[in-house]
Amino acid sequence: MSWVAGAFGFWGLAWWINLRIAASRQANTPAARLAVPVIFGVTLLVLWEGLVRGLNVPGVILPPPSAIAARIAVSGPILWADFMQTFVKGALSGYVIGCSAAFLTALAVDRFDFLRRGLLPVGSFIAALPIIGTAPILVMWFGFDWHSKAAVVVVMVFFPMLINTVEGLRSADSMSRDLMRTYAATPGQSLRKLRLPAAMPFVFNGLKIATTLSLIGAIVAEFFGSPTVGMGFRISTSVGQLALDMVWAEITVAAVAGSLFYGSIALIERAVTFWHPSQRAAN
Amino acid sequence: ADELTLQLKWVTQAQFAGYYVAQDKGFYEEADLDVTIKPGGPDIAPTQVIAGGGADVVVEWMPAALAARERGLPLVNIAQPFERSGMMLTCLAESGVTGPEDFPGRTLGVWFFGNEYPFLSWMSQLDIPTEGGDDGVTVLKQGFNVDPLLQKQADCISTMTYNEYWQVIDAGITPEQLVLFNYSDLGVATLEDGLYVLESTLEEPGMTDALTRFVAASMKGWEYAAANPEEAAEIILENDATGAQTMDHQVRMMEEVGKLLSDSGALDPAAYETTVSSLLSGGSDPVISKDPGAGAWTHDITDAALN
Amino acid sequence: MRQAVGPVLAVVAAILVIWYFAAVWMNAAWTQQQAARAGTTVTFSEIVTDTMQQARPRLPAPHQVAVELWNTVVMKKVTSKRSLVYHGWITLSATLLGFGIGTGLGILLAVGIVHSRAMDMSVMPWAIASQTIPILAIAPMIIVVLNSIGISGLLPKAIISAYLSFFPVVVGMVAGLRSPETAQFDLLKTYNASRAQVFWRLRLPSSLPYLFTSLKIGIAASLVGAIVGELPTGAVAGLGARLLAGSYYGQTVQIWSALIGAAVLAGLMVGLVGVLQRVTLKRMGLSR
Amino acid sequence: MLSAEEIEGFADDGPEPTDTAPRDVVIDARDVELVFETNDGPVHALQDINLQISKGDFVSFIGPSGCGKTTFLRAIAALEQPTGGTLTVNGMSPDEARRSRAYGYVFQAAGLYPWRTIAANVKLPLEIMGFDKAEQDRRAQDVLRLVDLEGFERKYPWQLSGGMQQRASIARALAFDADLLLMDEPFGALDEIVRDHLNEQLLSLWARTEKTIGFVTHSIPEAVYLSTKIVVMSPRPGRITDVIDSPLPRERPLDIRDTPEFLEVAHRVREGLRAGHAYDD
Amino acid sequence: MLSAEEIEGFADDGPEPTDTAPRDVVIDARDVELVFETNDGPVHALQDINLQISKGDFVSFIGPSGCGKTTFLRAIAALEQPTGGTLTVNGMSPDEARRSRAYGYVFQAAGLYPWRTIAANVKLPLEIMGFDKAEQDRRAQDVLRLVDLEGFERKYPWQLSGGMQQRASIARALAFDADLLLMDEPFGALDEIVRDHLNEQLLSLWARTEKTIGFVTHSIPEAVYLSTKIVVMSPRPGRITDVIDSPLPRERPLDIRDTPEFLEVAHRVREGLRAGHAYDD
Ligand SMILES: Nc1ncnc2c1ncn2[C@@H]1O[C@H](COP(=O)(O)OP(=O)(O)OP(=O)(O)O)[C@@H](O)[C@H]1O
Ligand SMILES: Nc1ncnc2c1ncn2[C@@H]1O[C@H](COP(=O)(O)OP(=O)(O)OP(=O)(O)O)[C@@H](O)[C@H]1O
Ligand SMILES: Cc1ncc(C[n+]2csc(CCO)c2C)c(N)n1
Ligand SMILES: [Mg+2]
Ligand SMILES: [Mg+2]
Repeated sequence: MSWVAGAFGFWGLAWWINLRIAASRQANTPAARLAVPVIFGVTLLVLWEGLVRGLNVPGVILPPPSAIAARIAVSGPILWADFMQTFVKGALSGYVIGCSAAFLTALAVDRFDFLRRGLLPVGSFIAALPIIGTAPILVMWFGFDWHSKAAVVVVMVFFPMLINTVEGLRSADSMSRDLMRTYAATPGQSLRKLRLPAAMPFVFNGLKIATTLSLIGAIVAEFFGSPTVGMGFRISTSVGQLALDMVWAEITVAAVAGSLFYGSIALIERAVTFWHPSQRAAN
Repeated sequence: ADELTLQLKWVTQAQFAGYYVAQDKGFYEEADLDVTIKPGGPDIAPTQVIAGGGADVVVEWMPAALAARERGLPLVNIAQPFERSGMMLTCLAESGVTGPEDFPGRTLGVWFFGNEYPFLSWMSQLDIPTEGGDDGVTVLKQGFNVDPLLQKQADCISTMTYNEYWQVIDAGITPEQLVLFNYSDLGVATLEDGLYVLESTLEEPGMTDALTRFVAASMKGWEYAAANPEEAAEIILENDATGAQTMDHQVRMMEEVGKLLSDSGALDPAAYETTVSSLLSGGSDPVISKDPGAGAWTHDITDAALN
Repeated sequence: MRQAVGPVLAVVAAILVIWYFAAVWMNAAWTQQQAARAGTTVTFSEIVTDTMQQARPRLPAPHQVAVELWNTVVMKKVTSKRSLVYHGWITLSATLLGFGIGTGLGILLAVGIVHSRAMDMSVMPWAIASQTIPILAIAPMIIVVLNSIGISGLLPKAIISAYLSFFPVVVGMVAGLRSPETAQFDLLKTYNASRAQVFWRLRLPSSLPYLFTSLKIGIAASLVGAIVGELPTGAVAGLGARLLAGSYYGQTVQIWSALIGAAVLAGLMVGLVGVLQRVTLKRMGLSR
Repeated sequence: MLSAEEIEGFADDGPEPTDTAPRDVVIDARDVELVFETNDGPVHALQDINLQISKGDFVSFIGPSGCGKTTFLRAIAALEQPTGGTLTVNGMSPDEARRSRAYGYVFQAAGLYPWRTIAANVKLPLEIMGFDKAEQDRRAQDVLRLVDLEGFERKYPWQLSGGMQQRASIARALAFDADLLLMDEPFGALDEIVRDHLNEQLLSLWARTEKTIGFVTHSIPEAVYLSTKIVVMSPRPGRITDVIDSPLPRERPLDIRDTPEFLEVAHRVREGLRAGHAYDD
Repeated sequence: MLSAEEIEGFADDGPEPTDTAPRDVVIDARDVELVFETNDGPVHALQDINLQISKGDFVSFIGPSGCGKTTFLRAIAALEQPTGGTLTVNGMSPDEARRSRAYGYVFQAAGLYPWRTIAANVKLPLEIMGFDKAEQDRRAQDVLRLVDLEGFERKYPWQLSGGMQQRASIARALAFDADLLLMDEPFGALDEIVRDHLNEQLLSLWARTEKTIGFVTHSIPEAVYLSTKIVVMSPRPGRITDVIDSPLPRERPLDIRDTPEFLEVAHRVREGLRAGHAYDD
């Protein structure tokens, strides 16, 4: 029980510290921006460790963070190979292809009203193609290696990106559009100079959501057939062996990679949409 | 009545007919049992379910069960209705594979999720590396179906005698066009579809008695199912909530499963030893590192059930 | 609505044409292999005919899927296990519950993040991390844990569905709730409006365009989540179970009809959100 | 009151305008009507608008708020579609004229793009019309100097005061040499001195380039000082109540505002304006 | 030129203001300084601002565009934080004053919420301050009548002309009875007649209620007509160059604008303004 009590005590303390940091003058410094989530995360880990130990949860249900850390420490090469296979080859290429395809489709949809009315409803169909249905088919079509994983990712990220871009391209206010009309700007010009910049906050919403989707997609697709390397392969195989520490080691890698991926997109967003009220004031 | 929950290893199909028949025919009820049967699936590890308290008894393959045991989940085999393994490696003859000597350089489909050990120990016996290359084999983690063979993505794939093999046949490939490697014949087979419980369950008062009645009723179900494949298949169809199974396929599966069944349901210690030694030698990354010990199985239940 | 019919039909028609060509192209290999195994040769027209009617095609022809859909949607009683409507309904109920929980949670989190710096700085990174956890990997654990505390049935599926749908809502709503201009905040500041008042009177109305976009993505994600959630619950019923059974037995046509079923379901729900969006924005005078 | 022949194009619901348009008519409005449909019933923003504007005219529109000045300017620029009557610009439909890039427009609100710096905002039309880089820089610098915004090139719109934003938007419209300038209260947020300064600049630009200018203002002196023609409007429905041709010479020093002619015109405009208003207290 | 004792709180870089503040000081600025940090270096929006405003004063701020009028008003309203000096409102910090709902603010841009009808926009502060429904309706109706927007209650902001939007935003600020009214060019987009009308209304409101009013305008006559105190500012950095206490009586008919006192004050303001400008042409 002392483990549990200790964990909750730590939680309270950490929360208090975070509140103090967030309210302090240094809240906007890089150090604080890093410290707060780290403290929060450490809290979660301590809580996890405490509960698992305190409540005697069997390691085959949920291993404690310490066991996971130990596993990560000894499995570097395996984790790295899996990461390269799944994230770099599968998720990243699928992300790039899927987001660009959706973006280009959105441009076409935005340009031709006919497509907007015809393609958009059909596009929302693609949104719901569940990975469980698409993955076996795409593995059959594109083989067991990362190509089929990239294809799954393409299908998964397409819709969020499409709908956000389409919505964004329509978000410019009417006066800004009128201005373009008075210049008799061509559709291409008004796209480049007005609608694209105005769409950026939405586009980045899509890009951010797609980061995590791409990772989930690439991993889960490996459940449906893969070479003997990859994060999804390792996870499903390890579950079969009840090697839950390995499962969570892979999940940890996925979480770290996903957060960094998301973070880098968010950084680009800050640079590109610096003018948007949501970025201008840290409100 | 005593309540028991049984977690299957896979979806509702004739592979588990004995339990469904015992349920449907009232054998459990007669034994004063109230049994809940939970279908499994590709994403369900019965060992995990039993660890989480979601089931009292699980149908599991021995490699997975022993691996779990070594990781601290004390599973005990209380009965082994399947005395033979049904797993095979199935190759297209046109690929040119005629025997193990042709494997180097080939692509082979293997089931993982705890089912890869027979294959791995066979390969280590043959001294063929599984990391690809010219003198090794390229291993694919095979999905649920036989498409890799039909689409020629693999030269050989894993099949069960009672299921996937027939899917290949149904797809239009004739038996002559196939080359089969049956793990049982190769002597590397591991035991499949045994009944496992936690040690703590055996220690609960009255539980041994309930499990005894359960095993006895289940074996009665198996006997009935093997004798009446048509009726067993019908019962399976009734219990299949997906509505995807077909009568023909299930009747045939029942017939094939019948060939694998043991009469008593008692674990054959010799087969157990074969399995354990095969697992201990399993290539570079053995499934289990030490003998699981005597506690890994018991004849108490089956002995009692036979009386 | 009405003027959308023509374009949609045109797009669908185009897709069908491409689909037919693709079916011939992708299935021809099997036809030829079978002919080779039988030691015969096939003419082009024989290939075309055969590719239209294979039992396990790489890509089923549209009419094969249509027939399967007709058989499983129209010809079966909706209470039958073989009816796609029955399975669709099972999935839909988990989807709706999951969507409710997911959007509710997503909006709450977004509200928290926008209002509390501590939450913004600490929760957001972990919400992101949570989404990088492959759902299919932890779904069984969720189910097992919930099971051990006596929760089973609809709720576990709905929870997995919610897990997938809350994130797009959080991301969209955080951006939306922060989208008002500084000047619009300043106005309320001069009234010394409380945070609640700022929320109801400014942040929420301004976030609506973002909200609806998020909802569209969220409801599609919920559906995917509900289907994913069907696997570790034993995949006994629902579109996910159909998909799985189809893929397990290599019944491509059944997979495709379940896929189309899911897609139509999603299309309808996204369309519904779209209607809701138009009605709301119109009532708020925001649609011009 | 001025004599009758000085009233051109004036229309109440009285006589039709002459069918033979005078020399070089740039804008020709005949019975133009514009009704907005709203949730709350139709709004008659313009009714029976008859007006001819010739090349080189400087026309001011003045009238109570809500009388349709902006709407009329927008209709000329093809940003609104009249619901009745005919409106031509350079003999073409407004939309054709728009597509031939016939005008520069200064909106009532500045409407700068927040993701562009001030200089980039001013260069926007130049980029669109395909001016080369060096020319863009030169012109942007020129017009920014004209509106006294040197040194603010690299600021973003939200870093500027209201009046500075308005000046930036004027600079943007002046940057390319449109023959027809439509300006909707361009100097509303400026102080008297800057305003006088910009008035002079605008007049000299106009005199130099023979542009046609449509100009909405609320300042009677400004209207009289700048215009060759003053159109007085009244609201509900928006219509023209008076068209005054200025007797002032084209050459106008600032102190022309103290001459009797000036004051007389101003007086007439004020009377017209007052007539359009509800309260006489 | 007015005599020296009429100049109160005037500060260039000369004498310090008297430390003993006069009766009932509402706003007390001492050495206020405000610097914006931008991508392009710091902008000195306000420097050495010393000013006392007493209860019941009507203070106009006038100065070239970009001289910091808006910034100063925003600082008083606690919308900007001075980077130097002290600023108190009713003896409190601006933020405390804001929290006690001490002011009504009319922004330079109308800033109506597009999803609310005009009436709902006007009721916004009333809702927030918890007035009951009937009272909200009554007040909204009153102030909308005051700014001549009856009949537009159910329209949306974008269905209104620029001037109408501005009047709606004035109505919104008047709807609740703040003791301190801060108005940033409220009448910029209005024609002379409406403007005169609203000037009168504002004066009578002020006289009736003893409000303290801070008022930014670009119109010299307007500033002189309305104010008890005129603050002239000049830019780069923004500072006060002159503070003029009006010799005009509190009771002011419109034709006071033709009196010599009026013209003299106007002249002094104009001189002050001109001095702050770069060009003398
Ligand atoms: N988009 C619209 N929808 C409905 N009504 C509109 C719309 N735009 C303008 N109106 C109405 O048309 C009338 C004329 O508006 P307009 O903007 O032309 O006035 P204005 O003369 O420019 O006034 P101001 O001097 O205040 O800018 C007003 O009554 C206004 O309410
Ligand atoms: N958010 C900001 N960031 C950077 N600089 C700013 C910001 N707001 C205002 N400024 C600068 O501060 C100075 C004063 O601006 P302010 O808006 O107070 O002027 P103003 O007197 O109200 O002018 P106007 O009459 O044109 O409205 C200007 O030079 C402006 O560029
Ligand atoms: C993901 C996954 N892949 C393969 C199997 C192997 N397996 C065990 S029982 C069974 C049924 C045979 O018809 C099969 C295929 C599994 N359990 N899980
Ligand atoms: Mg206007
Ligand atoms: Mg200002």
